Amino acid sequence: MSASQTLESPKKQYLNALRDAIDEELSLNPDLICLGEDIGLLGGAFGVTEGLQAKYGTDRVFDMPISEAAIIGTAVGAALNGKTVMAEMQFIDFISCGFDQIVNMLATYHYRTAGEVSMPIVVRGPAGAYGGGALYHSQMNEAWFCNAPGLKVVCPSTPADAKGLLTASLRDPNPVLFFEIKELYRKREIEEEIPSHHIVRLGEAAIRRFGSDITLVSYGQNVYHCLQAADELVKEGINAEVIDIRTLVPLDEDTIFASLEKTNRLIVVNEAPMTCGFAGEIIARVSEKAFHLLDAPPVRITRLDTPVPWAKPLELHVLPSVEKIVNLAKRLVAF
Amino acid sequence: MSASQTLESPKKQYLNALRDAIDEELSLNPDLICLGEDIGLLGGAFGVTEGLQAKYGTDRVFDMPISEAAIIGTAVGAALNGKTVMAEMQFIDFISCGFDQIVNMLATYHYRTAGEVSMPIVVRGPAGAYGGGALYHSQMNEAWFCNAPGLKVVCPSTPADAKGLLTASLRDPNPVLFFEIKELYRKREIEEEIPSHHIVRLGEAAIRRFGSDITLVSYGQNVYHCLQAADELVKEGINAEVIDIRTLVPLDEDTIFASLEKTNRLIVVNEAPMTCGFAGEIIARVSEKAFHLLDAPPVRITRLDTPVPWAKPLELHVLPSVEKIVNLAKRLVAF
Amino acid sequence: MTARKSSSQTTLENQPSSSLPSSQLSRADRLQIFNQLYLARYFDIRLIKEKKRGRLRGTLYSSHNQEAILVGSLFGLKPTDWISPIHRDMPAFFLKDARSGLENPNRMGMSIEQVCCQVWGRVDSPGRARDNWSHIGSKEKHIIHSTSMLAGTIPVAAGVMLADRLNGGDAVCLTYNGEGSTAQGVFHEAVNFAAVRKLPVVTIIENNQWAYGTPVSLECPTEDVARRADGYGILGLVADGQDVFDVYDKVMMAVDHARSGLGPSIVECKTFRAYGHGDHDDDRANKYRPNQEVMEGRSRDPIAICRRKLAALGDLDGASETAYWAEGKSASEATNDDFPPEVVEYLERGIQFALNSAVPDGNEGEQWVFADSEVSR
Amino acid sequence: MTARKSSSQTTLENQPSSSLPSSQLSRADRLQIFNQLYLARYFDIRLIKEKKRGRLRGTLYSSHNQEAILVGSLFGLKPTDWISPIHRDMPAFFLKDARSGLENPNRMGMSIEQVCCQVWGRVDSPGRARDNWSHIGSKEKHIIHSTSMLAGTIPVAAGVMLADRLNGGDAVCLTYNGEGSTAQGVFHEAVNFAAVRKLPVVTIIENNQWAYGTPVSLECPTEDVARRADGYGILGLVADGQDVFDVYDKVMMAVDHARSGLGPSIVECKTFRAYGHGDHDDDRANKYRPNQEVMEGRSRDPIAICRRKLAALGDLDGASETAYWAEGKSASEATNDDFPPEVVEYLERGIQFALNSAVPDGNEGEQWVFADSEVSR
Ligand SMILES: Cc1ncc(C[n+]2csc(CCOP(=O)(O)OP(=O)(O)O)c2C)c(N)n1
Ligand SMILES: Cc1ncc(C[n+]2csc(CCOP(=O)(O)OP(=O)(O)O)c2C)c(N)n1
Ligand SMILES: [Mg+2]
Ligand SMILES: [Mg+2]
Repeated sequence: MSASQTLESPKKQYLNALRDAIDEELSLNPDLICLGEDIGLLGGAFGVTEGLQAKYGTDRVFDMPISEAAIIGTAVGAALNGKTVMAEMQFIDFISCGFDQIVNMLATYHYRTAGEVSMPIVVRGPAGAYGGGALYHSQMNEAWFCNAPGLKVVCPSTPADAKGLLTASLRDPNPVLFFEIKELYRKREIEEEIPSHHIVRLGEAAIRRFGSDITLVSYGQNVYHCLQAADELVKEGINAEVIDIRTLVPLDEDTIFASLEKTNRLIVVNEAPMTCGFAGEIIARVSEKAFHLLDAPPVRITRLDTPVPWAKPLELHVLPSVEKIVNLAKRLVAF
Repeated sequence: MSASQTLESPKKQYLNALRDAIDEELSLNPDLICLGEDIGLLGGAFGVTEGLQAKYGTDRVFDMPISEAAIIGTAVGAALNGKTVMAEMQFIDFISCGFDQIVNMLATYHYRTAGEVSMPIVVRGPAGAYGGGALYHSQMNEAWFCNAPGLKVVCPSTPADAKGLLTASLRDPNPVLFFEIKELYRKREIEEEIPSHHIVRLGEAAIRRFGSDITLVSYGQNVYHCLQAADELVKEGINAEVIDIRTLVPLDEDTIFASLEKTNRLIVVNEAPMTCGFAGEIIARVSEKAFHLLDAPPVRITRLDTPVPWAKPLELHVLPSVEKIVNLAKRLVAF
Repeated sequence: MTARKSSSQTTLENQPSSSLPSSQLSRADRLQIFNQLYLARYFDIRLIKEKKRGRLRGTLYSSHNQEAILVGSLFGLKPTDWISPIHRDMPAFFLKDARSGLENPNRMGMSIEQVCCQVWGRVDSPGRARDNWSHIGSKEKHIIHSTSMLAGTIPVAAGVMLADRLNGGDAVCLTYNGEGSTAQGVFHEAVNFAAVRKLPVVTIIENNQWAYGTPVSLECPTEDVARRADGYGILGLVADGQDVFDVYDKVMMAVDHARSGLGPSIVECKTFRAYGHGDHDDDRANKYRPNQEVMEGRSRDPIAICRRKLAALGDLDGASETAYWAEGKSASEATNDDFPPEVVEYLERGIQFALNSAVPDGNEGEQWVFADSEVSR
Repeated sequence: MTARKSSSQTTLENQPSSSLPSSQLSRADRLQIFNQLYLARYFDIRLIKEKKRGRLRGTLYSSHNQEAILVGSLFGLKPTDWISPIHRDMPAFFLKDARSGLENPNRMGMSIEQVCCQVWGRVDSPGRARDNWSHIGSKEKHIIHSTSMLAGTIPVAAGVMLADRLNGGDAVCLTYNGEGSTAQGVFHEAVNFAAVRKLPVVTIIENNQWAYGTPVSLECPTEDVARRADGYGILGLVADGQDVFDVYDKVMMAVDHARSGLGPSIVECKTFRAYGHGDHDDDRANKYRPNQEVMEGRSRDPIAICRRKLAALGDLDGASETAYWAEGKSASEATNDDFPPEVVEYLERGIQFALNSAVPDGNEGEQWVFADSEVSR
């Protein structure tokens, strides 16, 4: 689209879309700095920041010691002193090591200063299972942060959203936890052209497929499971609507409710552990606020309440699958 | 009841009930050790372990540096080498500083060793708001741990349950996060006699009041808000059933469903932030599994999605109250 | 256990030296320092009295006997320097940049009115009474807002300094921590990072021998907590925390070191906690701390030490030397007459302002969870 | 950047001394050590080949060039001692207590079959392939199970040792960590606690100059990472990680120190990472690490150094001295002929066992979240 892309394929992978967003913001916002483990010289474990240190210098893009708490705390301090910060977690799993700084220091800063200090910080990192990453390289731990008021929580499923949501996040005055799906980073099938200066506002869901019989709500890579399930369901004469919420906090409830006006049936799919996960939150909101729209129990398909095990059969066993969605949808429509 | 209590009032405060449980287990289980900040010489910030170091020695009950991660990690190591461990968090709020060790090291140990190693560890600490403790001495952060498979989560609301559940927790081979309600520690109105060797099995709810018009489900100090609301509602001719779940993980769903068979109406009350909190989890389970029992939307009253602010009017504004419960119950019964 | 002596610990009391930063202080400076000690002590004593009188709620973490650390460390800062106080440092909020004039509205510190509104939980507190006690700060005045989580602001200080240097500034940041707090993991992560990047962060350790009910020997394996600096190859100094001029000297050395690009440092100030951990702990503290230790620990009152020093230098004339006598008196013993009237008046004004300030309206409880995204660039 | 030399670093290569622990080793011991180096090297090289051949999935974190650290540190342990290896320490699982005989089913280490089943993700892995790579352990064999979170097992090691002493034991525990991992907060919390309680925890730092793509200079402010020990007033030693006997000596000093109740220690072993961080990083590593540095870093092969030492001591006769020659060869260059046949056979057996072991059944995925409460006392 833009001049800088003439030599490349106009289609972007999810990972490159993320890099473009950071690159563009670095060029537009002189106050933006990027910090994390191995993000400078190496360009990040997955290469999201590749080339950015060379382009913007070690003052703008730099490596931190393996100190997640100090990474977050440093970001907070820099923001307190006028910076916008992108902080990378090498894997989102390691955010647990900086947990206190996120939930108690960062999330609450604006609140406890009665608005004196805002925290334009994006904490981003690769998340999600299905890749054989085992217990500590597969987590979707977004629910913890949804239960820590003051954080926005975002999870893109497409390259365009990766670009657009990261751009919006980097411009948001609030802390944003940005969950990237590493299994999508280089997925060829989802490459797409992205208009330059593309922004996707936080808090707006996307309808990925229109349907009238049942609503499948999801985010991240489970969106693709839902889309595949919808394809299967067509063969059974069932027309599923697929909603990608994209932003968890704040949640676009209206798009979900509007869909339920048509379908009156809801399945929520996500790959986090069930109990107190975000799938349950959606079920709860719908049950509370749109009970009258439901003709059948609203249900969820999540990871079982287990860690993500390593060996493939184990991993697949505990995670949502197209098959599980199809089966449940059929039962639900027959309800 | 027992000889050792002849000189004291036969009634026990919540805090003393906790101490009795630990004391009894220390005397029965030679492998039990207790560690935490200021739990030895001082006997704990609130006095839960008062006298226990003098009685059992510094090998059994000892002070740790202000290092929550090391407290949990040390407990894990001791359990790996044959000990049962009670680890105190001075306030449950500080558990965030040891978060990784809890969710990634402790919670998963049995799972990742395919049952080779069990972790008989109770992590307990004072929790809850309503006391003017502000952001960092008021938290109910149980939801984080409910979304970390492998942890049992317990929250007693009465002295007898404090004793009985803590005893059961200290005998459980699994890690238990034990949320104590500090506002109940010395509350005179709830003192009660407790039979010696009293045990309350984990995973069993208690019906605190029988009723037929609406079910109020809660735990911790919100149980008392529900009971007071029930008293108010009687004046309006509404008979509320009040269920105290006591254990969050594993949850006694049957008692809730059985109540809904009668009442067909549900309000869940807890003081944690709404989004991804345990109130939503109960709503989701009920909606999924007992949809047919509901005559009205299942609803929750939680803390607003805010931290717990300090000044009294602020704190009360964001927390559940008797008034909020009464008003919602009236609307729900009229639904 | 009393404040431990260490070989590297020198007290100015006996060895004045013209090469030390404090030798550059004027008589006016020294008298101001003396006055600030009174200010800090009076603040503490008055709050305890207000609490006893039932006019105040919430826990008090007394800085009694530890005032020299605050006064001595803050006195030599530039207005634009940053600080990060914790629970035992309430006077730091109004003592910061006090040299620019306590009444000067532009000085880079909080007014006593603001601090009192915070203590009393009023809406005119800088944090609108949303969090308690010392959990306030000011971006404008360069004071970092803390949480309760001990040592948690040290990485924030590092980030503030990192940004300051990127912005072309020359500020330093003092962070205050109890000796017990140095056991926190985040202490290590932050000091390590600051050392790697040579960030101008000076970590002041108020070693008052106790962390709540735990003696320092169970918190730290070395005799001097300052030795933690050796693990990072950074400057680690020990000051006599009872001697305001020794604190001033050691902190100024560390500050100069930091400002000139040589990196972070740790300055341990040996002192002794006068009362319980908080006022709720006073009675229990009497049980877990031997009386003898408490007597010894409180025997070197920082006001008395400062007075002797000033007297020796001829700063005080006969009358002013003995006009006020707060030293050695605990909150219950001291009266307003033991303090200079301007000190009493200053705080009085703050308290009256606070008492006239409103309690925040409940609705504010749901405000400011998020900043408004629309107003952002 | 090559393995840095430090003043406190002595290499046995040039200065044999009869007062050192290694001087007590018999010729048989030394030959066994030599053999174990081959074993570790072959394990690594073979796995790389298997991966290239497509028979193996998952990331490999090579211990090539770092084998002397594992062999030298483990050789002198008592069978009942504990260890806590991390990602780059795979051979530690089968080298632990290898002195009791690799074939001895009662030895306090894992069998090669178990280790291979883990590498291949088979159900006969000690963890039934529930977590990957080095995240296995054994309560029975005294090997702590790690998570991915770096430095996270050090407090666990402290707890194991605490319990050991309460149980009347005399074990020590070695924990292994990369130099980058020492920046983690939990490292500090655990070492501090161990130092306060004088727990017999020896923290071995494998300083291979790089933490993934970040050089040690951005992770640690001091020249020697061992200096972190000074912050705790504990023993901090630097060993030449390429010299198995220097590692043995330094670790045995630390182990004796620990066992005799003198407390924890840090033993930094200077080495150099041969390849990329993991095998996925090999290509990129060639870009971020100057070739010159890699050449230098790999120039001191631990097998070669050991061979020279043994030759000097007359342990090797002419034929056996040169029969096998693995040193200096990378995985793609080395062949089975470069290794003693018993080494090749040993691993071959493990691999065959693994290939014949089943992949776990999916249903196991939902098992063992909780232990059965009813079976508890
Ligand atoms: C992370 C964390 N853990 C525990 C506490 C509870 N706590 C508050 S103050 C305190 C003792 C602090 O001792 P020290 O650092 O020596 O400071 P002092 O109170 O003596 O000035 C403790 C344990 C806390 N605030 N934060
Ligand atoms: C807490 C945590 N943060 C980040 C990572 C990701 N990570 C894995 S290995 C590694 C580098 C480790 O370097 P070092 O400790 O020097 O060990 P080496 O790999 O060089 O042996 C990083 C950053 C992790 N595993 N754990
Ligand atoms: Mg202290
Ligand atoms: Mg390394």
